[in-house]
Amino acid sequence: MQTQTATTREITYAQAIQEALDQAMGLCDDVIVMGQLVDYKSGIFGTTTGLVEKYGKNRVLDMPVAEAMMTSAAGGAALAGLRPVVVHQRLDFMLYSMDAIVNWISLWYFKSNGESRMPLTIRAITGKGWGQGPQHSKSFHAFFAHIPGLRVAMPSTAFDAKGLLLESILGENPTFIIEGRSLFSMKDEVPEIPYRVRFGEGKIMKSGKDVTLVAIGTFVPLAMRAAFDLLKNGIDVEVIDPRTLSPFDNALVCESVAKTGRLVVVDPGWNFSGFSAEVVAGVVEQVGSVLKANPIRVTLPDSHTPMSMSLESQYYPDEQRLSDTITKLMRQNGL
Amino acid sequence: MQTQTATTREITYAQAIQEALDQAMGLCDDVIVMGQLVDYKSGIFGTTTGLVEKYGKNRVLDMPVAEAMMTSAAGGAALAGLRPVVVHQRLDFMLYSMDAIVNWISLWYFKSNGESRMPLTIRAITGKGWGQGPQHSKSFHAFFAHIPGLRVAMPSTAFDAKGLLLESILGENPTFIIEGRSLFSMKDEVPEIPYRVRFGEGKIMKSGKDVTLVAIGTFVPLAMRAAFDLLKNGIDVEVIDPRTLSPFDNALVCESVAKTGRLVVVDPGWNFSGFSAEVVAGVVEQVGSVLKANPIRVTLPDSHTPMSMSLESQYYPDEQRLSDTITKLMRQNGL
Amino acid sequence: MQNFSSINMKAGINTIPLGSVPEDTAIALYKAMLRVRMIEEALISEYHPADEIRCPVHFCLGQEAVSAALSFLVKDEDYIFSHHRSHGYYLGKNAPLRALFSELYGRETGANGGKAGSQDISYSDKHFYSGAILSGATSISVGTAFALKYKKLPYAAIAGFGEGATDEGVFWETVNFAALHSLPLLLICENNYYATYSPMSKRMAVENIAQKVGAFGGKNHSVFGNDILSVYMSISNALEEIRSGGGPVFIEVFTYRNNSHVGPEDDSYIGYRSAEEMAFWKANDPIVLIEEKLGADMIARLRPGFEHDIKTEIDDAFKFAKESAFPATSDWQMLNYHPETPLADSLLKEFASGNFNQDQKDHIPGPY
Amino acid sequence: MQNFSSINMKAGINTIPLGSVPEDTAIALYKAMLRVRMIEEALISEYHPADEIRCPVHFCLGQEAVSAALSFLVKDEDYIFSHHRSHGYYLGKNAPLRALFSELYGRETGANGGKAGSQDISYSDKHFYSGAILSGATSISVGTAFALKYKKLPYAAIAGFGEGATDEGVFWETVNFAALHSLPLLLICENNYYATYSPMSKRMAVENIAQKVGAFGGKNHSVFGNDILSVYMSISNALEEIRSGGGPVFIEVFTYRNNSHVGPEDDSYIGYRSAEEMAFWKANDPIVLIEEKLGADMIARLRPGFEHDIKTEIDDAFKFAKESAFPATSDWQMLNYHPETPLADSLLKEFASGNFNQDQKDHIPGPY
Ligand SMILES: Cc1ncc(C[n+]2csc(CCOP(=O)(O)OP(=O)(O)O)c2C)c(N)n1
Ligand SMILES: Cc1ncc(C[n+]2csc(CCOP(=O)(O)OP(=O)(O)O)c2C)c(N)n1
Ligand SMILES: [Mg+2]
Ligand SMILES: [Mg+2]
Repeated sequence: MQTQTATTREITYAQAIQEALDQAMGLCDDVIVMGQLVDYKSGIFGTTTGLVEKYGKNRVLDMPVAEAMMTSAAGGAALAGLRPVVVHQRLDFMLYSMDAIVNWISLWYFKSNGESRMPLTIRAITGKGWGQGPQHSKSFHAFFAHIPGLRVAMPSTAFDAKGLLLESILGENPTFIIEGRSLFSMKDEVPEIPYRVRFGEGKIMKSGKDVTLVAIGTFVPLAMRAAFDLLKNGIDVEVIDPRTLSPFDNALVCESVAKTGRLVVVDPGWNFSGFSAEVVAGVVEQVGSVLKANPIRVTLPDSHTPMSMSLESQYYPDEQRLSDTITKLMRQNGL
Repeated sequence: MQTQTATTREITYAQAIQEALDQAMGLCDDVIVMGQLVDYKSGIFGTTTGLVEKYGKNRVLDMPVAEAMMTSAAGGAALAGLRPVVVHQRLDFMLYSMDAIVNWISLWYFKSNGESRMPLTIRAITGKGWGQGPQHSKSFHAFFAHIPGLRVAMPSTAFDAKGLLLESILGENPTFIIEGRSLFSMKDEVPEIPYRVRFGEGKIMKSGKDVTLVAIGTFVPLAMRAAFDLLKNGIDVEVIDPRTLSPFDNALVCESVAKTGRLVVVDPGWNFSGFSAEVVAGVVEQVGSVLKANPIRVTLPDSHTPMSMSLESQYYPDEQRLSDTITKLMRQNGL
Repeated sequence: MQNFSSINMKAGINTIPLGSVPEDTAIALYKAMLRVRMIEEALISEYHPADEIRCPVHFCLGQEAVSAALSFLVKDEDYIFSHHRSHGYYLGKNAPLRALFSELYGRETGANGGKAGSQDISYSDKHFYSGAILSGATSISVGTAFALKYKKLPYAAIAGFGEGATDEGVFWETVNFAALHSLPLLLICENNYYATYSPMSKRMAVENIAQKVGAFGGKNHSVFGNDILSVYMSISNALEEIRSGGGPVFIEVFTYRNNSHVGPEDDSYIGYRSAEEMAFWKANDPIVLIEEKLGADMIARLRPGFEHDIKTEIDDAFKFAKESAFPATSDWQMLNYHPETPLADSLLKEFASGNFNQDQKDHIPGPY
Repeated sequence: MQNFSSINMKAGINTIPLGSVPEDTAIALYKAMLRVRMIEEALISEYHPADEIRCPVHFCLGQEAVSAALSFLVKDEDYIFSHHRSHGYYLGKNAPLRALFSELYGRETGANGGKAGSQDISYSDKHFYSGAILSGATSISVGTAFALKYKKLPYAAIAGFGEGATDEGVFWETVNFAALHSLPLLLICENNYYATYSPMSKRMAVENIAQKVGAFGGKNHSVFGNDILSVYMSISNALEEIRSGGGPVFIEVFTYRNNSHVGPEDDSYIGYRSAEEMAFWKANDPIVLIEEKLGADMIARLRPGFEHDIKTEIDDAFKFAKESAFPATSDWQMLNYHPETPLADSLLKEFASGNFNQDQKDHIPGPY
């Protein structure tokens, strides 16, 4: 990777998304933004604010509450040369458009024998906290990653949020960006100019030698905190943020596990048949024989999301639970 | 399990399904069948033939081509005491009803705090062969199994098809039965009277000591043929058909792997983030340390389904590929 | 900004005279509206800064009429399915206030033990259900209506939703199916002109929901929704028709949400509604209008007592909620599945399966 | 069994006189219909017992008029989106016959290299696309129409589908959006009364699709679909209106499928259509009707030559298909993703990210 230096400043995850949209629209007239309420001051948690004033109603489209058609329409617009960005205030609302996504958009390129494509980006936000409840907090990254023809990103930092969104909008495949709402106010150093983060390139967020911790999306900050905590107890965790789930940087994870001999996956999705299973399976298929202990998944329980804050706090794993899990894992080998 | 003897005869998978529907409707007036064309002579590949003559138009409902509403309506009917069976000629058509399934039916029991429920059964058929193509051949068992609140069965034999369907219709949870169309003409010994196959109880289809082969749905016959073939070469494969994916009989698989030390999963779904990953992860979490070789997944490639027969024959794994995989696996340990 | 007058062009600001219903009914309706109003206002004032209600709440100030009317017209055996703006419908189904407040506070005594919150609350004993995904509960209601007809029960399924839900295609599948099978379904569309901040004109080519329903074969009426008497009569007639086997009825209720779309905060900084428009509707508030009809004297006589009763009830519900325990940790999986199978146990036998013969050909389908 | 006459009550068996179009146009339309007819018949007879066409095929005998009309009215830059019954639309977009046959035979020279087959075929060079999921392609077409308007191009998006597609809710979302934004979209609904075996009466409360479209704000026309001249004029007018910025038009074309729903076999054993009904439509077959208009003499003069030309073309296409190779094994993953990113390459820089500070508080949302 040839890298450069650039002027950066601290901005939030939400601002980084807004900046990516703004720059993509500035760079390319074919970029349009579609979604309910994208053209109001509140701007989808600040991520679309100011766009309509700059680019007009024809490029920043408030939509009927008709998610199925919206997604199909984005596909049709992409086919004819536009680069639509579809925004869902909650990922859950997207379920109305599953036919468009799975039966059409994901397989368009394939069934046209590579002669036609639909470069579009779907931004979907996963709610968390303040009693979002079961219809406002789901994340189906495991499913979207399962479907051939779709690319799936789950940026955990403002830097990645901007770079992956730009890469997606100006790329050539239908792409999902699953954004964790709990990350929206977190800050990071972000270059001012437009840049890319490539799909399929995971990132070692902290290197370490004792255990490989693959952390996804909203759980990356938590994983990092747990890792630095554990360092105080002499446990040196390597934290990997895959950044994109499809394609997935399995090589990076396998390399790390080959070094550490231990694998923990922390995934903000349900456990059973979830993405964490793929991470585990992808590793053991390749380098299972080097493992010093059985791999562990730390995930949401196999349950829908409860509203009550007392249940929410048990539902979402925290640093403590993660640290304890890793500590126990290390003790297994007598450390 | 207390078992009994009963009069059995050989009938096909399709006939077994038809018989289960007929008997469920006979046993309980609340059972209705909903689906496009369920009341015609052709009867969804024979599985609903004769029902309308016996139970009338009010219980065997031809439906508008409106899958979203159909599924929601089934939920509402179940809520008020009926036990609807929804039939989809292709699983792909069901994608229009994903909101109803995921945002409503799957979480109804949970969000009512267990006070209200929707006992309904969704039968979805996965096409295979004769150029079904990418919109008529998908199977999302990995996804449905991922969703809390749903039960998922993939019967591979006429016996299981009847028993699981009856268990589902007369049970109390929303359940998916994913049927492989390539199984419809296969015969099995099936008891005449109504019986149950419980969810969460896998079946050892052939016991063996060298390698555990977990085979799902349409790939069970293929797995069995490969297993008997390999026996000739001195490789003794244990074939497990989990029969239901949610709940999944992980204990049975782990026990088997504890014995054999080797795991192969053959799954008629896409590889990446698929159900086969869960089988592998579920095993290595528990008994990973006993493995003598890295586990292997044999699945569909990560691609949509091609139409051409020349591509179809490469797309779907066959006995030979499975046997070769297992032979190679055994050789790893010098066998 | 759309001209606000278009909001009620179709129904007009028509009200019907007091004499159309017995006086005590009018008074009872007034009190029921006042109750909803005071409950919502109390919740709004308790929301911040206490921050003990920790879930999204869509209040219904200005939209109390449907709730009040329903509370006198529904039977316990009827079903109500509500959208996210649920409190009015919950109270309209005569479900208990304590369980509502306790649910909002996330306590184990809540209607759903704290699992659901405001936008997903249900109360099964009263056949009340809700949910946040637009049109979702409405589409479910059509199946309940089917079951009621199938079981030959003289009850109705009732779905309450905003005009935004009619943007969803599945809504039209639902109208068609209800009409096709002549199901006992009452569809109440509270048209408050906005979906969140987006006015109808940005979402619909034609603002004629009732006519669309007509084209799909559904009976339909429009009514000025801030006149409680019109709303009451309209729902009363519709339910009578439905219970006597007349098939589904759609009522478009033109009304206005005085509060923000969601939460207790003021969302007027967004500038999606003009001050003029809001003032117009304040002047035509359903409680103001019925008070005008009942007359200042009667109101002066009745209101203090009503307020006292309601306040007492509200205070009790807050106390109950706040004193209730939070739910404890659980076996998560079991919260999602019903563990028993009584019917299957009683009807099905158990057998071991024989040996499947795998040496059979797979089925290759023909042209379809 | 429904009375078959209701099928064309709305349009009537109205035909327009020969003089409405130039004679050579009428003759060309006749030949185009004959071509579709002969192609479909040839495919049907080659299907069994050869069994080399191994995909589900929905033939369109009796429904040739729309195809023929389109083939003279579309521009290369227009887009056509078809449902499962795709051959007519494929030919209507003037895509090559060889690539169609080769696709059906699953060969690498097929329109999609054998990936798609009959119900998913596309031909990008001609902007022709199809797919089997009802209403899916139609909903996509509305976005293409949006793009055409956005780019200020004088072209149309055209979606062809059966009346069954209007059962799907997303269809109505699509009509609404097209009308709301006045998009250059032509919706052609070939109403052949049945979805597979199920007649409209079992699926729709009211059989008035065009009126429903009207209620949603869409311009709409109905036409007797077996009169090629009516169909031609109607599509011609609609496209003219659309190209001049008039917004979407919906045309309901009343017609009939003479063959089975799917495949070459006869599905009449199911008994879903009466012999009487089928006979009625045979007598009003679009080719029969235009032959009557052109007159026996002219037909006797023209038809042999036409048949010869078409047969030659068909024989060539069969030969081409059968002699083409089957596609070879592939890197499956790469068949599903476009590997290059030229635009991103030219516009985006590459940077290494710095160190993220994880010691920040997560965001807890407020009431929404
Ligand atoms: C499928 C879906 N899409 C989007 C949303 C987000 N949303 C919540 S409330 C709302 C507006 C609802 O408007 P309306 O139906 O008119 O009811 P009102 O809030 O006006 O009472 C929207 C779009 C949702 N809940 N469900
Ligand atoms: C979403 C969906 N549901 C069901 C089907 C199965 N199906 C294939 S063709 C067909 C009937 C289509 O009828 P219509 O749209 O009127 O077109 P026609 O076949 O009459 O030309 C159905 C229901 C499908 N393809 N897609
Ligand atoms: Mg509204
Ligand atoms: Mg049709």
